[in-house]
Amino acid sequence: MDAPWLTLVIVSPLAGLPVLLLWRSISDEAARWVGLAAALAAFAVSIGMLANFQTGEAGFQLVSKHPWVESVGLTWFLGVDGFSVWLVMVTTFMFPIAIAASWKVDHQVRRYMAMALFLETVILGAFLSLDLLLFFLFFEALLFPMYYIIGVWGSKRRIYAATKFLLYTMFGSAFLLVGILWLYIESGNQLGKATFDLTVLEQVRLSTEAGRWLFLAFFVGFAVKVPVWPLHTWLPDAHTEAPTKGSVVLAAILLKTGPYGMLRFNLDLFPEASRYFADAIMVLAVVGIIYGAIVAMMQRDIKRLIAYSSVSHMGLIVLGIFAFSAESMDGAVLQMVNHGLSTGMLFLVFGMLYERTHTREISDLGGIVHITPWLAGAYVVAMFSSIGLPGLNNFVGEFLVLLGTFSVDRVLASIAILGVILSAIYMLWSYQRTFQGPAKERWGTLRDLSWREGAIVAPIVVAMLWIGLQPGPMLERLRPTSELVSERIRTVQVGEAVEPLARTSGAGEEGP
Amino acid sequence: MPLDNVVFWVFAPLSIATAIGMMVVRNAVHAALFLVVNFFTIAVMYLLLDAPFLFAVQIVVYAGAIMVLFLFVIMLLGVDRGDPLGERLFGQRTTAVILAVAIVAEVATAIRAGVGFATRAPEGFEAANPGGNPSALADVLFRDYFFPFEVTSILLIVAAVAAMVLALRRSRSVTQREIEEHEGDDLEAYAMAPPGAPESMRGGTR
Amino acid sequence: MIDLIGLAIAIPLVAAGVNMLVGARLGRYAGWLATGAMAASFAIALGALLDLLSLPAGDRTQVVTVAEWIRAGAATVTLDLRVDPLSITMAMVVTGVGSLIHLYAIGYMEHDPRPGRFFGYMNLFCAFMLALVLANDFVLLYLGWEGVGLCSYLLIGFWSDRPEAASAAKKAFITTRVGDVMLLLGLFAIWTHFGSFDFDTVLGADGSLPEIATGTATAISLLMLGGAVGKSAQLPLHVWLPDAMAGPTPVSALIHAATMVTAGVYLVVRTHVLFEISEIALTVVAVIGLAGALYAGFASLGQYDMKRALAYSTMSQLGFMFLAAGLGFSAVAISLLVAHAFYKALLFLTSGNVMHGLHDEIDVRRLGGLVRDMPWTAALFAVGALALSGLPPFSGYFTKDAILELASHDGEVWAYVLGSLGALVSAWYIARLFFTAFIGDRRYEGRAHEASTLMRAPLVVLAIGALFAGMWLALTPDGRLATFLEPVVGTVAEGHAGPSAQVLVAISVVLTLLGIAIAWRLYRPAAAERWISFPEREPGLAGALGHAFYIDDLYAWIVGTVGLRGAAALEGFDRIVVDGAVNGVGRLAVRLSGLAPIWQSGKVRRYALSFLAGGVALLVFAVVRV
Amino acid sequence: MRTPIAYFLLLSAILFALGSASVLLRRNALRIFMGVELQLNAVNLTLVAFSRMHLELDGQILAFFSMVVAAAEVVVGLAIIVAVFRRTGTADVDRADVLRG
Repeated sequence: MDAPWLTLVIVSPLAGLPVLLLWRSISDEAARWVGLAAALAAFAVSIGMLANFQTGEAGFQLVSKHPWVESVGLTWFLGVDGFSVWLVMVTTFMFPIAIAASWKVDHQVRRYMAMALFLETVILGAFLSLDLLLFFLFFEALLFPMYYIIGVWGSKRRIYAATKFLLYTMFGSAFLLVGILWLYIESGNQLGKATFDLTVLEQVRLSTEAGRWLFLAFFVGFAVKVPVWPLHTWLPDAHTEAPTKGSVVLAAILLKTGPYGMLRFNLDLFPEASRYFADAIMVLAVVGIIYGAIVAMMQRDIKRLIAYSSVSHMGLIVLGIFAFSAESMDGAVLQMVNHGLSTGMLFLVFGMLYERTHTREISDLGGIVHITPWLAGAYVVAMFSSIGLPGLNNFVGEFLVLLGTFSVDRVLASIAILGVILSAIYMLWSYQRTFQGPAKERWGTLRDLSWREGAIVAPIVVAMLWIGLQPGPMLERLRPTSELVSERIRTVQVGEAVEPLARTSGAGEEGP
Repeated sequence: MPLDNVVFWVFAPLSIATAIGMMVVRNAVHAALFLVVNFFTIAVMYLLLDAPFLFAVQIVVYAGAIMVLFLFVIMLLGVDRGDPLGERLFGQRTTAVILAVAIVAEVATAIRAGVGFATRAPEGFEAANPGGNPSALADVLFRDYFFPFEVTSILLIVAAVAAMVLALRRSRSVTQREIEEHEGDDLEAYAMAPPGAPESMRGGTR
Repeated sequence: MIDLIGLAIAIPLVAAGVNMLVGARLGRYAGWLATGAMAASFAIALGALLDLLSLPAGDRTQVVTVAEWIRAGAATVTLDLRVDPLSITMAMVVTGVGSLIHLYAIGYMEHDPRPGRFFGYMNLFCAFMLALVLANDFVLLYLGWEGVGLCSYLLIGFWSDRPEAASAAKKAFITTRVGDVMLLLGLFAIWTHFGSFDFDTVLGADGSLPEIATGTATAISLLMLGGAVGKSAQLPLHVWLPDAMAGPTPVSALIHAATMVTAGVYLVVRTHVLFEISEIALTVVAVIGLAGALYAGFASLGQYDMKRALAYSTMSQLGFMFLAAGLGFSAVAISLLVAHAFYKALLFLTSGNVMHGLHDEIDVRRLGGLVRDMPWTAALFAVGALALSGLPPFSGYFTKDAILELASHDGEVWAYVLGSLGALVSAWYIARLFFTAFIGDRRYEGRAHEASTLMRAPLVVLAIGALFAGMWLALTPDGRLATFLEPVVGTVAEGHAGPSAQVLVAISVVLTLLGIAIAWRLYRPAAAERWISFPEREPGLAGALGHAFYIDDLYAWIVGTVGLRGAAALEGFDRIVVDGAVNGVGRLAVRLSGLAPIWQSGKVRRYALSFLAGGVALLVFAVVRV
Repeated sequence: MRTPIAYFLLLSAILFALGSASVLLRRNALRIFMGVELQLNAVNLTLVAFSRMHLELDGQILAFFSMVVAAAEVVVGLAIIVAVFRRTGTADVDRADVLRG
C-alpha cells in the first residue's frame, strides 16, 4: 500500500489530542480511553509501516521529503532503515502499554494523556527524522512533556528530579545544536547551499580536526541521553521520581534516542573521528557497565536500582556500537529494543507493586512472593530477561554485542562480561529482599495481578519470548544497514580522509 | 549680533540651568516648577527654529497640561517631601554621570562629523511653509499623515481609559453566593484581600 | 524416532507451560501431567536410541534440523539437535531418572500448596537439560546450560519464604554464573577461531581433528572447564552445592545429583578433542577432579545433615568423573555418570523419605535406628550405599574401579594412589551415613512413617538400576556402553604399566571394606556418644570438616565484607563525587547568579542604566562607523 | 537665522544627558518621570532643528506626534505610579523590585 507511512506514524498519536485539548470537561475515564485508542492507532499504523518495509535494503525507505521552512533549509524529511524501524516499533508497542499501566492516575488525567500522546509523537519524530534540524527539534521537544510528566505526576522530589533532568539534557543538547549549525554552515560553504539534510551532509568533506570536534559535540549531546558514564546521575533521580509511565517511557524509549543518535549521526557523519575516539568510548562504556552494576547493588530503592541497571545496560549498547563489528552493531540495536522491553517491564511490574504498597524501599518489602505469585512471576520474567537468560530477549542482544566486541577487543569484552555476573547479583539479591523471605504481616492482604494488569504484562512477555527465540525477523531487517555502516567504518583509517557514504537506495530522489 | 543669537544665548543657558535645577532640588514641587521653566525655554527654541505652531503646542501641552498633571499627582500622593539624592546602588551615580557626559561627547562628535558646528540652516524655510507654519503643517498632517493622526486619537482614548482603570480604587463587593460559601469564615478579611490573592489569604478554608 | 527427538524437549516444555499457567486448577493432577510428559519424553528418547542402535556404528551421528536461531553479521546460531551415542545416553539418563523422580515427587509434594509451579519448574528443567545435551551448537548448549541454572534457582528457592532457601538459590545461580561467563568467553573464543558454533565444525566431523593451535585450544578448553567447574560444583566453584540442599529433595535428586551437575562432565567429554589437543587443559581437569574428589569426600565426613553429606558425596563422585575425563577416559567418565545418576538419585530420594516421614528432620544426630520404622527405606538406602561404595558386583564398582585401574595401567601413579584414597573415603562416608541414621538406637521423638507405595515404586526401579546397571551395561572400558559411545568419545587406550588387573581388584575391594570397617568402628551403635560429642573433643578438626575447610567462609568474607564494602564505597563515590559534581555545578551556577543581581536586581534604575549604557555603546559604534 | 543648527543639537544633547542623569539618579518615580519628559523634549528639539535644517516639515510633524504620544504616556505612567503607590505605599522605585503585586 502506498501511503506516507512515516508521516502517518508520527501524526497518528496526535489524533487524540484535539479531543483531549478541546473537550475540557471530558471525564477521566473517557480521557484514558482516548489516550489508549490513539496510542493503539499509532501501533496499528506502525505495523502498516513495518509491512511496507523492504527486508534486505540497507538504505532509507518509505522516504517522505517536503520542504518546510525553506528560508533556513528545514525540510520534513523522514526515512526509516534497519536501525530505526524496530525502535519505532518498540515505541508504538510500549506506549499503549504504558498508558494502560497508568490507568490509576487520577490527577489531571486529560493533561496526562495529552502529554503522553505528544511525547509519543516527538519520540517517533526523533527516530524518523533525516533532517538534522528536524531531528533536533523533536529531540528537544522530548524534554518538555517528560519534564511535565515528572514534575506534575512524580513523587516527592519530583521538582528536583525534573529540573535536573531538563538542565542536564539541555546541557548536552547545546553542544549538539552547535555541531548541527556548524555542519549547516560548512555545507553552505562547500555545496553552495546550506542544508540540514543528512544524506547531503554525508557528502560534506570535513578536515580531520573539524570532524573530531564535531564528533565530540554530537557525542556529548547523545551521551547525556544514553547516559554514558559519568554523565548518568540525572537518570536515577528522574527514574525514581517519575510516575510509573514516565519511568517506563524514559527507560524503554527515551534513553534510546541517545545511542540511536550516535548510530545514525556520529558514525555516518564523522567516520574517521568515530574510529579515533572508539577506544576511549569503549572504555567509558565498559566502566559504565561495571560501575552501574556495582552501584545498583547498593541501592536501597528499587527504582534507583533499576535505573542504575539501565546505566549498566546502556553501556553495553554503546560498547556494541563502537566495537564497529556487524555482530555487535546488530546486537546493540537489538539491545535497544530489548532493554526497552525488559527494563520497561521491570518498571511496570514494580509500579504495580508500588500501587499496592506505596513504598520503594527494599527494606520495607519482603516475603510477597507467595501472596502475589503472579506479580512475582512477572517480575521474575522481567528480571531474568534483564539478567540475560538465553531464551529471553536480552540474551540475544548481549550475546551479539559481546561476541562482536570480543572479536575486536578481547580484554574489554572479558571485562564487560563481568556485568553478566554482576547483573545476576544485584537483581537476585534485590529480588530476594523484596519478594522472598518470610512474609511480612502488613503485606498479607496484597492483591495479585488483576486481569487488566495481566493484559498489560502479557504482550511484553510474548515479545520477550519471541525475540529471545526467534530474533530472525528482526535481525534480517536490521542486518543490511548494520553491515553497510560497519563495513564503511571498518575501512576508515584514523587520520585519513574519508570517502562519502554511498547508500544503496538513493534516498534523496524518491519522494512519496 | 543678530536677535536670534541673543535670544538663543539667553535661553540656552537658562534651559540648562533649569534642567540641572530640576535634577538636583530635593522638593518635587520645586523640581516640577523648574521643569515648567525648562519647557518654556524649549518652546522659545522652537520659535527660533521657525516652528511657531510647535511653540504653541509645547506651551499648551507640556508646560500646561502635562505639568499640571504632574503637580496634581505630586499633591495627590503627598510625595513632595524631600527626596534625598543619597545613593544606595553601587556605582550607580558614577556610571550615570560618566554615561551622561559620554552622550554629550558622542553627540558632539557626531555633530561635528555630520553637520559641522558652523553650518547654518539654509534660508527659504518660508517656501516650505506656504500660508504660514500652522496651515502648512495642517496641510501635511491631514494629507500625508492622516492615518497616523487618526491612530493617535485612538491611542489617546486608550490611554485615558487605561488611566482610569489603573487609578481606580477597587473595592470588591461581596456576592451573596460567596457569603454562603464562606459562612463562618472571616468575611471581612476575605473582602479586604486583594483579588487574585492566594486562597489562604482570603481567610477561608473550603 | 530420531527425527521426532525435538518432541522430547517440546512435550515437557508444553507441560511446564500448562502447569505454570493453570497448575493451580489442576491440583494433584499437576504431578501426573508432568510425570506423563516425562514418560513420553523418555519413550521418544528410547525410540531414538533404538533407531540409533539399528544404524551402523559409523552413522550414529544424526543432526535434526529444527530452525535457525540467530543470524547476525557472520555469526549463525541454529536450534538444531544432535542425536549421537553420547547425547542419547545423556538424554536417556535425564528422561529415565527424571521420570522416576517426577513420579516420586507426586507423593513427596502431595501436601504442598503449589504443585503446579513445582512440576512446571521440574518439567522446564528437563526441557532445558535435554536442550543442553541434545544441542548441536554451542549457543544452544549454552541456552540449556543457563536454563537449567534458572530452574535450579527457582527450585532451590521453591520454599523461598525460608531465608536460607532464598539465599541458597541466589548463591547457586550467581556462583554457577561465574562459571557460565567463562563458558561464554570460551564460546566467543571458539567463534573467533572457527567462525562457527557448530559442533561438527568445531570438534571435527568423522574423527578429523580440528585445526587449532595448542595455545588457543588450551585457552578455549580452560574457559570451558571454568563453565564445567561452576555447573558441576567442582573446586573452586563448589560452594553452592551443599547450600542447594535447601530445595525440595526431589530437586536435589534430579538436579543436584543425577543431571544438572553432570552437565560439566558432559561438556568436557563432548569437547574432549579440544582438551586433548591441549595437554595442559587435560591435566588441569584431572587435578581439579582428583582434588575435588578427596576434598569433598573428607568434607562429607564432617556433615551431620544427611543431604549436605550426600551433596559433598556428589561433588566427590563428580570429581572422579572429572578425573576420568582428565586422564582421557571419556567413556568411563560417562559410565560413572550413568551409574551415579541411579544410585545418587536413590540415596537422595531415600533421605527424602526420611524427611517426609519425620517432619523434615535430617540431622543424623537426631535420627538413628530408622531401620525399624522404615525398613524399605533403609534397605533401599543400603543398596544405594553399596553401589556407591564400589563393592562388586554393584554398578559403582565397575565404574570407579575402571578409573583407578586405567590410571594405574597408564602409569599415573599419583592419580591411582590418591584416587584409591578417595575410594576408601567414599566407602567410609556413605557407610557412616547408613550406620548413624538407620541402625542403632532411636534418637528421634515419635514414630517415623514409611513412605507410600507411590514413593517406593520409583525407588525400587532406581535400586534395580543401581544394582544391576553396572552389570548389564557392562560399564567397563570395553563394555557395552563404552563401545556404543566410541564413535563420539573415542576408544580408551589401555596401558600396561603397574600391577595386573587382578591385583588391582583385590586392592580395591580391600580398601572399600577397610573404609566400611573404619566407619563401623567409629559410628557403630555403641559408639554413638563418642561421635556425637566429637566436635566438643576435637573442635579444630570437626570444624574444618564441617565447614569443608572454610573455603565457603572465605568466600563469604570476600564477598560479604570486602566486596560489599567496596561496592558501598563506589556507591558513595557516585553519590558524593559524581552526582556531587553535577549538583556542584548547579550550585555554582546558582552562586554565580548570585552575582547577577548587581545588574539583574529588579531595580528599575539599574535597568535604565544598562539601557543607557547600551545606547551609548551603540552611539559609539555609529560614530566610529561614520 | 544666524545661530548654527549645531548649537540647538548640542543643547538638545545636554538636555538629554541631564534628563538621563535625572532618571538614573532619582529614586522617586515622579522625579524619574520628569527626567523622562526632559529627554523627550530634548529629542523633540532635535527633530525640529533638523526639520529646519532640511527645510522639511516632516520633522515637526514627528515632534508633534511625539508630543501626543508623550501626553498619552504621561497619563498612563502617572496612573501606574498612583496604582503602585497605593499598593506599596511608596513611590521609591528601588522598593518595587519584585514582579509581583
